[in-house]
Amino acid sequence: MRLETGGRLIDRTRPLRFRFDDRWMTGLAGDTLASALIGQGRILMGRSFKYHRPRGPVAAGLEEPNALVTLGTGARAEPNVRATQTELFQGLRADSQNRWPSLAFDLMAANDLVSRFLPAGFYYKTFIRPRAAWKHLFEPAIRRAAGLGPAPKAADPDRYDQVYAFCDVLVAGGGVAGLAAALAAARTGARVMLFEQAPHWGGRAPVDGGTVAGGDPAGWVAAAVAELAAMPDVTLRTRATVAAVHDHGYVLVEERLTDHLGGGPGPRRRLWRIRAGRVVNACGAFERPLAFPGNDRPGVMLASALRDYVVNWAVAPGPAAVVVTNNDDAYRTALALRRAGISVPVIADARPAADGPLPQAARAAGIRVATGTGIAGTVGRGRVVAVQLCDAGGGGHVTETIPCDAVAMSGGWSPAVHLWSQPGGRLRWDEAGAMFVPDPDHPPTGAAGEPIVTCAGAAAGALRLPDCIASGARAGDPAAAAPPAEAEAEAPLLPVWVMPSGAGPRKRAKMWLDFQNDVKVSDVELAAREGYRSVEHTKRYTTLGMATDQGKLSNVNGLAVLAQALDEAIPRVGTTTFRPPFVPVTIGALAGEARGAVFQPLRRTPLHDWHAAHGAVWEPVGLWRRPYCYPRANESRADAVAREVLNTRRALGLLDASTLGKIVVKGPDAGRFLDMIYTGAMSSLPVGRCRYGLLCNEQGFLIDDGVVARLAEDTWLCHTTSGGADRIHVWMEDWLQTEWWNWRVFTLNLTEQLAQIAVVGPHARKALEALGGMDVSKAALPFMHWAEGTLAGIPARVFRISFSGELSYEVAVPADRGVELWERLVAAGGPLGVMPYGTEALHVMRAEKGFIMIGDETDGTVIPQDLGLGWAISARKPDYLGKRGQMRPALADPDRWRLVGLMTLDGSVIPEGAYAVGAGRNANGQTATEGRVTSTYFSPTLNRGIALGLIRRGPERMGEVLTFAAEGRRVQARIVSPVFHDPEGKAQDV
Amino acid sequence: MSRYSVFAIVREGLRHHTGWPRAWASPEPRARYDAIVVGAGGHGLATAYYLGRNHGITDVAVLEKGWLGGGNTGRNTTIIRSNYLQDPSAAIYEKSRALYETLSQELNYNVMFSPRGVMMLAQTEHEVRGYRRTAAANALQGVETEFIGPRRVKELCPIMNIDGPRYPVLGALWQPRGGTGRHDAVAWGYARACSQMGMHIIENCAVTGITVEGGQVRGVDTTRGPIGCDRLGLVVAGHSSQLADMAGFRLPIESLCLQALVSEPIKPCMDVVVMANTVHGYMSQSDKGEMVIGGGTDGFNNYTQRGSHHHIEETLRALVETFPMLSRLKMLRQWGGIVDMTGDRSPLISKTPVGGIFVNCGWGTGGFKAIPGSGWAMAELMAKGEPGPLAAEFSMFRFREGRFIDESVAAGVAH
Amino acid sequence: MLMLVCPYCGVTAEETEFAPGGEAHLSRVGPDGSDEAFEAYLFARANPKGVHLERWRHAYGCGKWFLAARCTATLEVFGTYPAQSKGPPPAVLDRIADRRGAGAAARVGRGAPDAS
Amino acid sequence: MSDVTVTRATPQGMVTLKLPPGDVAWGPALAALGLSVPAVRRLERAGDRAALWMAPDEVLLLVPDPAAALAALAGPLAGAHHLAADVGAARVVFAVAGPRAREVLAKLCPVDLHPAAFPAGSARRTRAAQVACMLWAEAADDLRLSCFRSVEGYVADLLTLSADPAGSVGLFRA
Repeated sequence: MRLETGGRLIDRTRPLRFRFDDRWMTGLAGDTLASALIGQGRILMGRSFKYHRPRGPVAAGLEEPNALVTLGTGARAEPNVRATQTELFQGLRADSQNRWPSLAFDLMAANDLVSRFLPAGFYYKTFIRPRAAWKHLFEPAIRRAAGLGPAPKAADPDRYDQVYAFCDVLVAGGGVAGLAAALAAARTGARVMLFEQAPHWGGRAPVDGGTVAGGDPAGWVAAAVAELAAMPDVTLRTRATVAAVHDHGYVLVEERLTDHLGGGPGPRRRLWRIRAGRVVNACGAFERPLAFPGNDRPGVMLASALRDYVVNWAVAPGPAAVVVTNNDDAYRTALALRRAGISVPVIADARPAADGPLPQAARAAGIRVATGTGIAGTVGRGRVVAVQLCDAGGGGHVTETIPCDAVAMSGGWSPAVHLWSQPGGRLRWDEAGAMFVPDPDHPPTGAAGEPIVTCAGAAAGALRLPDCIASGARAGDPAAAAPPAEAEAEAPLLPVWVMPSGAGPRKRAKMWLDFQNDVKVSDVELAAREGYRSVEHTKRYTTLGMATDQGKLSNVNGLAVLAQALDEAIPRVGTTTFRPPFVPVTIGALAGEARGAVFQPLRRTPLHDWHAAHGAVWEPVGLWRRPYCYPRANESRADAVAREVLNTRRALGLLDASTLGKIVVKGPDAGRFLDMIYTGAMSSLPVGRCRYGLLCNEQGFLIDDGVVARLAEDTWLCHTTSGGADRIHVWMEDWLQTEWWNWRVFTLNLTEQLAQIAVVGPHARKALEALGGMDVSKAALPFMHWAEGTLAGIPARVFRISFSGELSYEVAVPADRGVELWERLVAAGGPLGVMPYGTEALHVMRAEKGFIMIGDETDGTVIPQDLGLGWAISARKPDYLGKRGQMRPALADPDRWRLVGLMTLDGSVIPEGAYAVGAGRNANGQTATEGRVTSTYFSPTLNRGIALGLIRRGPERMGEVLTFAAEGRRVQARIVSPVFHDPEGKAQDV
Repeated sequence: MSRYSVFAIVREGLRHHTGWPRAWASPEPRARYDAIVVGAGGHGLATAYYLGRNHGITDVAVLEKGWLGGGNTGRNTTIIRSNYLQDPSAAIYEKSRALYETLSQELNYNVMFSPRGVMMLAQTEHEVRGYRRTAAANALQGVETEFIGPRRVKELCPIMNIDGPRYPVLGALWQPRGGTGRHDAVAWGYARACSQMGMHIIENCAVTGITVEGGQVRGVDTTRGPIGCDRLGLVVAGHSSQLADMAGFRLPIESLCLQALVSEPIKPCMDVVVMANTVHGYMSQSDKGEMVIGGGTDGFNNYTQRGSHHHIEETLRALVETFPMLSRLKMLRQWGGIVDMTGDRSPLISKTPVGGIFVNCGWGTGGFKAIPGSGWAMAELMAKGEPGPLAAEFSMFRFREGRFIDESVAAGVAH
Repeated sequence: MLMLVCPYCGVTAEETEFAPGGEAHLSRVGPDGSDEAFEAYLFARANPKGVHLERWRHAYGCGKWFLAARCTATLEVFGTYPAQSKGPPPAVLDRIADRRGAGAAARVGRGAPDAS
Repeated sequence: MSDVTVTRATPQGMVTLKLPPGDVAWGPALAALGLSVPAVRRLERAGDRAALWMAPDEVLLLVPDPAAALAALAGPLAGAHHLAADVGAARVVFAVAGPRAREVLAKLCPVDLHPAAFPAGSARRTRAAQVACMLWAEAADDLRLSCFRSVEGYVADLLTLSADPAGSVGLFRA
């Protein structure tokens, strides 16, 4: 119901329409969905996870475990949203979850009837037989019953923003402690960022009362915010939750930008990625429920939550509320209720006496205070209508039944230590407050081993207003003076973990600890009985604290019950680990801007647009896109590849080779260096000449290959594979910087500076001659030579090298003139029948010639000797990277699989990845193999299938026929030379 | 010791479950045992279990520094598969997978093995070739896998975006009998079975030293006193190097942090396990409804169980691109575990330079799926003093000879 | 996520600007070395739970390799220094001794940095 | 009038110069271009030329005519172990200017761009989202980002996204 007066956060002049399930209702601006529903008399907001019991809100903030809804519809529907944090807006639509067919009537609630047979971990003890039943019967049923909200169906249409930020002091929490900390720090000139998860500043203080600087806390809060806002190096944000404090002061904050407006033009949420010099954790504390029978019935709330609903939003479940407590703070709720005109028939206080100022004020207000009293049970279907009182120390004999619409419970408070504990801060048990508090002697530490988190206010265990605000100021600046503050004195609480303390098993099976996951006192005791005695075992066995609130309400109560069951002290039982995030973070915000076009960088060659304009189909090569082939109208890819191969072999082909790595190596020691990096000798390469080179890692395995050209006496140009460009440059620098740092060598990666075009085929020379400017005759530019000059007016370096076996030139020009050269070649090549060809034609042609391809013939386990590339290894060199590795027994083994050509007897193409079937089986019963296919293609040139493969002692077994197995078939193929086409190399010798 | 069954549940339900016995005993350590296994994680407990079951050795203590199953067994993403490329890997992972099929019945403890199927997406031509090769190898290894096309992928996992645009799904390596299990239950089930054989599982008992005389192990020093033995198995993923150091030798291992996370629970939307190597992430949905997500490891040595957050962001970026519906879900919890990385990313089940000491470690990011097979092979090694065929190739001395079992060839993604 | 100081740039940058490179101060074993020595060089790692000397490259910055002394159990960084060093410089060793005791410093001390 | 503009700068001539740290040739070489040697992570500008500190053994020269610059360098570098090369075609430069310039870059680069931490004349190699980049401040609200030519489109898309007024953050307000 909505109270006639009050409500500090609502605007009674601005009604808002919203829909919950199929009913339209009206709330007020400033409401949360939860307060609006309570205002409409709706307490039932959800169903529990396991037993599907009716659930109402138990809290009023981010710790809420029960009131979870699906917010929004269609592609913008978001499951598991806390109604207690959801700001109401015009037209809001929310749906209840985890119920069928309806929230009020949920058939799954049948689980509740048999709940005594579904204790913690029951599923470990049954569903064991018959074997197949788990997957096909039991598990599907459990999966259907489990889960909370529905899975989103469509792609998220919203955008998410991320920003990096840096500050000296980051304050988490905009209550009075956080504000005092931020003020104190900012006044020292520090760069300060202050984040508050709620839409408004001040935290609990404006609700709880007391005075700051002689006035209402709200007044001081407003002044503090105003002062901070005026400072240039202070950043203030509400609706921004500090989700995680990671190592070395890396802080994640999720800011809600448009949710409260029901959407907007900009990003929906922003993930702040902040490096903070230090963090002040002022996130407050969570009130603890009391574990009494029936404490999960809708209408039973935390005392502070009911206080919030009445004071902030002027709503309450009904005209009468009973308060049950073990401390003085809950009396504030009783007084607030009374002030709001809600009757409080009784305050049940478990303590033998309650004589502090607050209890006295309650009595003075005419409220009955029953000390030594607890609750034996609650009455009501779907919502509480009465409570049964009992002796707090007894077995639960009902002394009195009192009608009420709500129960405000308080079991004391637990500081929100998450941001302290996430990066490794330790806790100590505070006996007086019966709570875990940060242990200042064991703080989380940063890069220099310095403390990086300080806790302030309630998060540090300073629960009373004066201590709270003072510890805040100290945390901001040890020298700062705190504003004077006053609040009523409070008598110590009496730890109460089970109410009544003498309750028997039947009652203990009705005392909820984890409301969402339906974990009860009896479950924790069962876990202890069965030997799941570590707090982690108990958590995992019962699922205590594993709900979406991650145990904010249940953990301490649960481990206290466990400690009692084990007859251990609570600190000896310890806590479970606090893991990020503090509250769940939207995955979209973590993924950030990287969607669609900017999901990953896409590298374009200087000729990319030309390829696109001429119908290239692409192949990803690392982050590059390279033309796979250029299909013509109604031409298949395979046909296009065949055409490109044949045309290149018969006339003229152009290949964009710009992605190949081009690394300059220069200096007095460059030759000596390259002799170590490559298996072959590069220092002996004459200027003007090219040589094919292999690179191995220290293991001896082949990692890259390419043509090396000696540009000058002290300068070499090393070509690498496309994938190798960066990798090999880093590899070279690694050795130069960390091993041979006295060698005088510079390297420079020029890959992006140069466009490189392969001009290939019988007419290649004619094409270049047509451009004019350089003599590319056989005499002037023999095979494996290079020359520098000008082609078509473009400064160019021309390498006469070939990966196809054809007459072939690779022309390198500045990247910004690549298109110009390409188009000139296309024009000049027109009469010569020029066609561009793609990577697949390149692969086919090199395979026809038996040239290996890094990544096909190699896979990180292959050495050059396996590939018949011994000729590229200098025998004279005493050392090169990989030489020692290749000397090890397994790599020198004559039985290694080595490269051969393979031709199927029927001319077909061997399936990719096929293995050569050997004789018999190995010790593990696996079919023996004696080789595998590494490359397999249809060769347009030979008009049949060809393949390269690695076969045990392959080169010694020419002519043998082997059986290959893949895709359920067997294929017979003969071992042949890997050079299928033009073995004499006539084509390029012109 | 009572058997678990629906009848036992009903019986206990009628007396408020007051009659359940301890799942495993917590005895005081004796002065010596025939064999000691250090590490009460899945691998250690499975080793002990098969020592008793297969080799009749039940005078065994399993020493655990913290709480049973608290290492990587309790913090992994529970994927079970055996679609490995190399023969030795395929052999031990398939043995393991096969043992999982009947583990609940064997242990009388529901470990919830769920062969829902595992697919590894091929999103580049290179991956297509790689997974076709694996499928060909698996067929000869007796591992049931097939390479399936994009349409089939979409049928099996409707929430997936197979159209890219950046990395359209070109196919997948599909293992229908791969799946998931309940990680804690595996440790608890083995512990209960070991305890029923009279073995001693001793928690909160850290090994502080290893006694070696004349190159032969004599026992261990622990925080609960010295304990003698002639056979010592070190099965302590994440701390293998520390234990080896106590015994005076080094291992080819580096300890890295691997992270995982779960979303808030949602209603069932994904019935298979999906691994995507190119974009580096993998995901399944737990019986609770959480999307269970993992990615790659940090590149630097780390014992903190707290990884670097950018890996989480990279993994989620990748998965949101492949599963656009993920974007509006929330990350509920993230955590890290310390994994042993060997020189070839394959495990060690091996004799050591010290007589009587055996190591079982180096499972990298894929240990959970191997638990039963690893225990089976390790038990054989400890019982006979020599490796059987399953363990033969996993000697720690293979690196000296250059005999690698390199799986990065096919699967680079963590699992 | 780590913050490291590149000793060349002098810049304090987050981990994503750097690339890790494994254990530092390994001395290469070439063709003359034994199988055991070569195995130790490539595979046998100290992998300590404590002070670790390791290689990092300022991949997105100056591109230079440098070395760091870092605690693998707390992630505390005791200092970074140029890769052209045979061991940690005195300042780093002092910091390690100061934070982890002389024993820890002695374990990782490998003589003076290379001047050349 | 927008509070930030992102423009693809006209092609910029660039020369990479590498010399051993502290080599005597550093001064004369840069003097030959009318420049002085930039301090660590600094930009040295003289009219239409500038020198950017890249590494202890490397500067990036921004020059109108790379060929002429290389010729001018030849003398001072003679006999010195060095590497000098035209790299102008390898990179593109974006100018990000206006009051929001720093905030736009802060969305992409893990760098403290507070005017006090990155004043005019600062230069820094870092990361823009997933690619390497070079950042420098010509003036307080005139920043430049240079990346490799192959990822120009990626970086342009990112900058456009970051500059979207609807995504304004409000950092670095004076």
